[in-house]
Amino acid sequence: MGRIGGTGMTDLIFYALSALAIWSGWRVFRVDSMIRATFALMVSFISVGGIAVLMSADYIGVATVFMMAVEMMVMGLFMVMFMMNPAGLNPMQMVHQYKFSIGAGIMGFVGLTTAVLLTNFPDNPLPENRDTLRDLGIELLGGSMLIFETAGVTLLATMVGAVALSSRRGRFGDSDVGAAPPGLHPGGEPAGRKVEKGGGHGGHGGHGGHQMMAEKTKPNSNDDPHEGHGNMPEMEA
Amino acid sequence: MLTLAILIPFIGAMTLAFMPKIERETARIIAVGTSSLSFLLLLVVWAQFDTGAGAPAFQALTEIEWIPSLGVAWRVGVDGMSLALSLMSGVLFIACTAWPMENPERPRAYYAWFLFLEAVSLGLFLVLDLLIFYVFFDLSLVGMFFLIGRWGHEGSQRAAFKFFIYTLAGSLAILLAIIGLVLSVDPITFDMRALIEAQPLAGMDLRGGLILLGFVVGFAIKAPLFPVHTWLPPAHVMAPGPASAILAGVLLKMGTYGLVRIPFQMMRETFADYALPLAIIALASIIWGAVVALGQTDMKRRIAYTSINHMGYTVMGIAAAGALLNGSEGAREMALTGAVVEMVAHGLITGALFLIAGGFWTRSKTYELDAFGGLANVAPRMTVAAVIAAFASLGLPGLAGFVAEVQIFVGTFAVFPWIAAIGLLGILITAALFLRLLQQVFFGDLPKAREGFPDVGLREGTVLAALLSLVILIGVYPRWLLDLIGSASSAMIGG
Amino acid sequence: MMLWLLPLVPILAGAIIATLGDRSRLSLGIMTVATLGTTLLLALLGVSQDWTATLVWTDVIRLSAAFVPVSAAVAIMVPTVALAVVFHATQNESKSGLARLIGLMILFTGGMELVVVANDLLTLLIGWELIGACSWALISHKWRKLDNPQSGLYAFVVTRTGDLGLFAALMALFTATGSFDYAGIQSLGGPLQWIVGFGILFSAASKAGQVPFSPWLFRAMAGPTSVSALLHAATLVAAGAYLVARLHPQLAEVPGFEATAIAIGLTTALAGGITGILQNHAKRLLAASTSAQLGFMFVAIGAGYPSIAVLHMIVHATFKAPLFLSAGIAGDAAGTYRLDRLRLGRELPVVAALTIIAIAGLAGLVGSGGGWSKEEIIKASEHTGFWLALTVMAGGALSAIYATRFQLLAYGRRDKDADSRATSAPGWVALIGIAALTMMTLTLSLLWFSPVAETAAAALDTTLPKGSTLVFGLSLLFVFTGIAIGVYLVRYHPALGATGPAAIASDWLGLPKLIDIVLVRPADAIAVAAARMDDRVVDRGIRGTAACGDWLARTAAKADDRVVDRGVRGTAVFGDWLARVGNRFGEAITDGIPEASARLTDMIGQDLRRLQTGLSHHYYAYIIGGVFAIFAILVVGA
Amino acid sequence: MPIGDLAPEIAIIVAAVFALLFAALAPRRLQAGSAIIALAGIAVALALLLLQLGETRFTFSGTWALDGASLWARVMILLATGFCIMLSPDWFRTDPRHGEYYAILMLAALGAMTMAGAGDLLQLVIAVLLSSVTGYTLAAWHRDWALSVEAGMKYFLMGALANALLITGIVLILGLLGTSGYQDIAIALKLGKGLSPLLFVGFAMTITGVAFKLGAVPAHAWLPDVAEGAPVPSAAFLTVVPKIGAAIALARVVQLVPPEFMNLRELIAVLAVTTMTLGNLAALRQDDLRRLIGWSSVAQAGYLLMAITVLGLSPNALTALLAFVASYAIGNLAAFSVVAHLRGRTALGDYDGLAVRQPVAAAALVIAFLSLVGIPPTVGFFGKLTLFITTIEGGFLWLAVVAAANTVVSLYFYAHVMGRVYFGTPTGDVAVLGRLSGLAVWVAAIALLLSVIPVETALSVFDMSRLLPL
Amino acid sequence: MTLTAILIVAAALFGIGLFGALSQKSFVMLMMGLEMMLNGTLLAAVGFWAFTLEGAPKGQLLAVLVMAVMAVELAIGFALVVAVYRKRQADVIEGIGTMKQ
Repeated sequence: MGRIGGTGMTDLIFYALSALAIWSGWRVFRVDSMIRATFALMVSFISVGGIAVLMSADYIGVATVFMMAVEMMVMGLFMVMFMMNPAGLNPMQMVHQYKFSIGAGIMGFVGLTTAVLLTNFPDNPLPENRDTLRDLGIELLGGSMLIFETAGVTLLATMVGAVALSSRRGRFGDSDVGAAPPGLHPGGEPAGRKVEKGGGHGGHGGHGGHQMMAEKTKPNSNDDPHEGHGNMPEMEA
Repeated sequence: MLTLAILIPFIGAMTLAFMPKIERETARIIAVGTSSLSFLLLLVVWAQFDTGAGAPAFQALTEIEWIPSLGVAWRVGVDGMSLALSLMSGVLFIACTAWPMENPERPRAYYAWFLFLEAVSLGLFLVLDLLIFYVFFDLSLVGMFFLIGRWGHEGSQRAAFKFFIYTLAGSLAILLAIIGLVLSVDPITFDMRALIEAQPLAGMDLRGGLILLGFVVGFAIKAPLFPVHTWLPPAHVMAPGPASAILAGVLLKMGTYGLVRIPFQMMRETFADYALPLAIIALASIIWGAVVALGQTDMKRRIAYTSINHMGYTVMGIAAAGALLNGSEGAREMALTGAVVEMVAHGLITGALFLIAGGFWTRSKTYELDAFGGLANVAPRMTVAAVIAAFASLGLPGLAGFVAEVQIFVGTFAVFPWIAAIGLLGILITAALFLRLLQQVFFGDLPKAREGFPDVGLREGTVLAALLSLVILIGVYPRWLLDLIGSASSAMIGG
Repeated sequence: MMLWLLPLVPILAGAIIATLGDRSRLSLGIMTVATLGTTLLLALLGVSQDWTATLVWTDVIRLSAAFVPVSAAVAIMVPTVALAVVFHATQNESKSGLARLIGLMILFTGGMELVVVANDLLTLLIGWELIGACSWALISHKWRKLDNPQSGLYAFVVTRTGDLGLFAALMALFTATGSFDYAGIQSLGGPLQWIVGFGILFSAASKAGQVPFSPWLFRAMAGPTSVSALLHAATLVAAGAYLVARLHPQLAEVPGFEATAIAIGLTTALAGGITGILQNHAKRLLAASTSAQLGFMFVAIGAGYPSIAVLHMIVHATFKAPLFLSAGIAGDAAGTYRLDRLRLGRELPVVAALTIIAIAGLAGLVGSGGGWSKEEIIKASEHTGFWLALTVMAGGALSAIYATRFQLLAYGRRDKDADSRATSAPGWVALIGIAALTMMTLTLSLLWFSPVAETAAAALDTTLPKGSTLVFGLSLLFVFTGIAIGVYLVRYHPALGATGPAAIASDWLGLPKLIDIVLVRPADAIAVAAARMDDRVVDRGIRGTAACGDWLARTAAKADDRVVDRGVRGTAVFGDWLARVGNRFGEAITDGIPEASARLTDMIGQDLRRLQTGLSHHYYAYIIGGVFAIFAILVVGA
Repeated sequence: MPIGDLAPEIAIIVAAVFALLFAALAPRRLQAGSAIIALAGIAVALALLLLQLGETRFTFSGTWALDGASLWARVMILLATGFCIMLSPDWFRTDPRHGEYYAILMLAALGAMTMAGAGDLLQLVIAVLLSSVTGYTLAAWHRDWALSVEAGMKYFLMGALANALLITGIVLILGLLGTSGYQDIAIALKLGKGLSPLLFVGFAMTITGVAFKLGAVPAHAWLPDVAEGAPVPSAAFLTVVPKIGAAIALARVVQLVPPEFMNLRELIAVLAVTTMTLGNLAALRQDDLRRLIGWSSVAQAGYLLMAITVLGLSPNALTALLAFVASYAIGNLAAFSVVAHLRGRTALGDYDGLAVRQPVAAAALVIAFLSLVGIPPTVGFFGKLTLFITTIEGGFLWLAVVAAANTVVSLYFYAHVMGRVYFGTPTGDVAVLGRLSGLAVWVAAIALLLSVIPVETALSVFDMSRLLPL
Repeated sequence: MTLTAILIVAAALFGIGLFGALSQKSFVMLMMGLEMMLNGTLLAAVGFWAFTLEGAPKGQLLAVLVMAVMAVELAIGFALVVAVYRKRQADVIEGIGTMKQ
């Protein structure tokens, strides 16, 4: 197994990184503060990046680390900008359908693990002296050029879209002005249901009761999830 | 020629729909005119129709390619059965458009829908392509849906919905069955003549049975037969009189016509296997329709239920004709002829009855039998018309219904004696219920509220007289009709 | 083809006259004479030329008409009698709707002619049902009173029930032979033959008012008197007997046919006779007598002498029609049909005289046409068995009783101290019809001359039965006994009939008490009788007979009224109930299935819609659940 | 690199970029000019597409499939997009920035086109991503309208999870089969390689991911929300165009799997039944027209899956798929065009007696609904007809029966709307949007009726189409 | 370090992410859950690349695509979060439950 295989050291690092990735991943949803959650996620990503490097996917590993670092920064920024309680000053209960989620998570894990264990994988390991980075370059501009190009277009679209959705001011003044459907009668209100303002702030008063009633049955069954939510935010308002 | 007969009312409908400036009278004149024109064309076809023994089954053929990859084409042509039915429809449409509107709103659209329905109905009887048959079958639902919903009485929407949804369920069953049928020929074709020729399902038990089931369910809903008839009474009660007349007179026939044309003709063996159950269903309809009709207190509902009874006779005749019993060709042919005559006769008779009932609504906004009495005092002409129509409906000799029923019963007896024998009860009950209806409405004391009840006017009178004289003509000297229909039924039984 | 004219002329003319609207009596009379006269001429012409006709409907369905001797005779009789009756109607019936009445009566005659000339079952059925429908219209003639249409309905439904037999016969005949011709009936065998035979008999019995269908005849009295006259004499009722007579050659082979015919006829003759005796309603008495007389005809047919039956029918027509007409005149004059209130001999002497001629026939007196044909029937039945002849004689005696009663009560003279009633005797025009009919009856008395009778028999292509003198003597004895009893009854028990089952009158109460005394407390009666032995013996004998008869009649009437009538009514009620239940529950169920499935769909739809909570995490749950489910399906399939 | 094979797509990109630039430079009142650019781009792309007629091959190293299916799907996508563009200028008249809308719309169309043409799982992922990202934007375009942002957000949330699942699934498939090109996968599966629980997981996730684009169960929940909340032109677009691409994409994936290999077809059949039933039942009592159309388009996705079910079992499955997709697209677009023309009127109560006030719009709506039910002679009938034929031919009679029963259910709510439109009593006037949207209504209604005439042509060209990999 | 081990770790990460995506109210936290799922996917992709694909470049491309998906979704997601927050002052799932049924 080339560079990866054989040595106990690699294994050790792998297990350590794996443990770190999983633990920090778990912490993401257990900490009180979003900032901490962000950092935990970052740690998890970096661990995965490390594992990738271990597997001689240097480029991918490094890219992961960098990209995720940047991403997490952005995310942290958002926390500060918008979110209530960014620093975790107040303990908060920000989960719903908790038991179902736990169940689904465990089921997902167990199921995937079982599937993995039951599967005979083809054994075509990475050749010893493969220039993986060069491979990638050739692939991107060769066989998979179209995919790469489409990805480029996608990024363009993402940028345009993100700007269109989030810019505060544009060339014609406040971007929000006029960004609404035509009124049902000229100059009137648009058709459609009306929204109660000020709905749904997660931080308010800790809606501890938001946990979904444990969904014992399959979620697609007829059992009515609605009832679990006797007090939806907009209903209060 | 036939294409034109279909097209003319359609063009009339479009004219009415898209010309905003047309007044009510003009609209009616256009409607009557186009229906008459189309009827004239059918008469010409009839004049040229050869009923001789060696004549081809389908005549006046036209075929225009449409979707060759599916084997679909605009194919029109007539045999005796379809010609008779389309002629009857033509007459009834002229009558119904000439009849005064019951709810005088939006006359342009009203007559446009009538002409549309006429085009569709004639088309259904005249086409020889299963797909286009289905197209017209569905369109008839649409047309009737709007007529009932828009010009019907208070609360008619619900009835219209029920009618639409119920019968669409039936038509989808037919669609599936049609697909099953055409898929069993190679290459796929919707040509009725080719399918009749091919008898594609001979010897296929389960598949044939399923396809037959689809057809029977679909046509039974449309006909309608017990126990899938419950859409009919509300639809009739809520519909304006002329629409009821069309519904009962023409649209119900689509069910029985389809039953003959498709399963009966195209899958003879399978049909024969299931002829007895079908006859039993028909018998149930006969008895049930009559018995329930007797229990009605609403005039239109009562007439509506007799339709179920009469369609029961028709289907009984068809079932008997379809049983491939050896040695009874004569009887089976007679049963089939009777069934088709019943379609024609019922169309004219029930058409007249519903028009009369519609007249009651126009005059007094109710159908409750108890609300009337002694009308013979003030409306003798209406009484006469109602009496003739009622007697025709209960199968009195000398009137059209008898010619049909006697043939059905005689023919059926040879095949299913017990069913025919029990079915006779229907005749008796119908007699009682119609006489009681007459008695309740026309005889006895005239209630105060009805003292100003106007008799039928000139226009109504002419329409009724025309319909009823046809009924009498068929009853007394039906040879011209029987020749026409017999040419078809002998071909169907013999070939 | 010409033969079609025979039914067609009156049918068309009748239809036209019916729609003409009000016309004067004179013009209606002229029209009637013209129309029915033409019909009669056509009938004569047709018979003499032996016309036939066919009308092709299809290759297999041909309507055909032809004469056989029996039908020829009836074909002539019908318009003749009808002419007189209808003419009478034009002059005597109330003005309102008279044209319609006359038209329908003429139409009715035409329908009857169709029945008569029919040469196949289908044609027959057409005429058969047509006269049924006409009878409905005629009985309902005075439709403003709801009773009348109800009676019409009753009559029509009962007779149509009978028609089902004809339908069945028709179906069976065609199934067996592939045609409707009468000729085919002979070739039948097995159950189909049975169906044809009994179907026809059933049908005929219902029209002829035989037990158990008799009650409709009473209800039919709701129509105007002329209608009753026509109905009973020449058309509807007679059609029943005619049919069996006409088809006797074909049906005689059917096992049990003749015996059944005799049984029906005999039962009806006796029950009808007794009912007639007990009736206090003039028209109903006559109606019951019609049943009884037709019963005789059935017996004759059953005995194998259809021609005799036809002869009796003709004779019966000629005397029954004037009787009804006369009853109508009397009823009009007295304002009631209660026999015990009539006694119009003084006021209506001419009518009384005419009636006496007719009544002689009903009573079966020697010398009257009715008497002759009744004797022939007795002779005919003697061939089957003496007991039968005896029973028929008894029936004859009953006829004599009620005939006497009718005559004496209706046209007897009242006590001088009774109030004189202001009745105007009808003018001579009004009596032409009845007089003509009476003349016919008189003419038919000629049948007692054997050459005439032989000629008639020859015309009917038959020979007269030979009877023993003993039987003839006995029969005479019976008749005279009957008359005597009748006279006695009238004299001593004028109100006897008032206890008839259908009548409701105050003096009813007397007779039940009497019966009570006679039947329940015989000891008392014997004790009283000790003083005046003679008188009492006779008295008691007669009373006893009367009581017996009364009891029998009551039983019969009860059977008729309660059992049969209730049976019919019960069936109707049951049908009604079934209809209502069917309407309410059956329809609820049949409709409930689609409706309920619609509602269920709707409910599921509502529930499913609530799955769309608007909350994305639920949607997430659906997706994840979906992945699990899809995986599961894939695994299961692998 | 055979750039020519991508000519239509490039034309679209160029048009999108030009539209974007124009929007950035043009003054406010000329913003609608972008629409003209976009339409021009579509016209050019259509012309270029027709040059590809008859091609059946992979290009770009197997990542791009040029075949009849993708060709006609792309034609439909472009026509539908063009139609949505017709609705837009009037709708966005108040929005100063709507020039950019057309750029996004073009890119979204491109996303759908690349879905239809994807010949490689990776290409499929990125195509779905492109389509999704632009879709979110289109749905949330009315930033100042609460429902629109809610719709966009929900769409995004669903999409993010679905895409995560999709790519995970693809990772698994790729990992187990060693290739992502369809040709190679087909060969590998034919040889029975990699058959393992993990592969099932991979397929399960992939199908869920595509089902999201299709609006099928289990990832259907966004559709009614988008139909209700998104700007009507976007709603029209999003309920139609991505589905066209996704249908072809899913068809390709299903085609990869030999019928005897796993019961993928039965699975699709189950999804079809669930989807159509759910959609129809949920629409039953809907009192908001846009939402009703949304649910109905969930149901239509179920019908669409019928054709995919019998792919490879019936020779006409692809024809039926294309025919049905086309008929559905026309019907749905027509319905939305009416809604747009009526200024987004959506409460069913507001449609009472529409026939009196706006006869043309009412007629168009009714025809559209009749077409969606499948009542002849609208084009929807032929869609359903071919669908039923092919389903029965493919041996899935029960599926056809269920679908027929579903059609009956669907008639209930469609007829309910028709009833209101024609039998109701009108209240107040009905304002309309503008001439262009009125024209769109006319176009749609006429298309619904007249497309009956070229049915034969359509069916025969669809018949000649092939779906790669063969 | 075997493929199985890697995949199990990936499964664990995926499971945790799934839990997060299902259970978190806040949009941002929910997105973190999604990221976590993709994190697992990324690991699996690299694992496959290294152990079963002979280091075929497609594997790396796949990993890149996973990252692209992450980045793109995140970017547009944040834009939407901003838009929603601005219009509706909502930052949790429960805040956008207007459209239902």
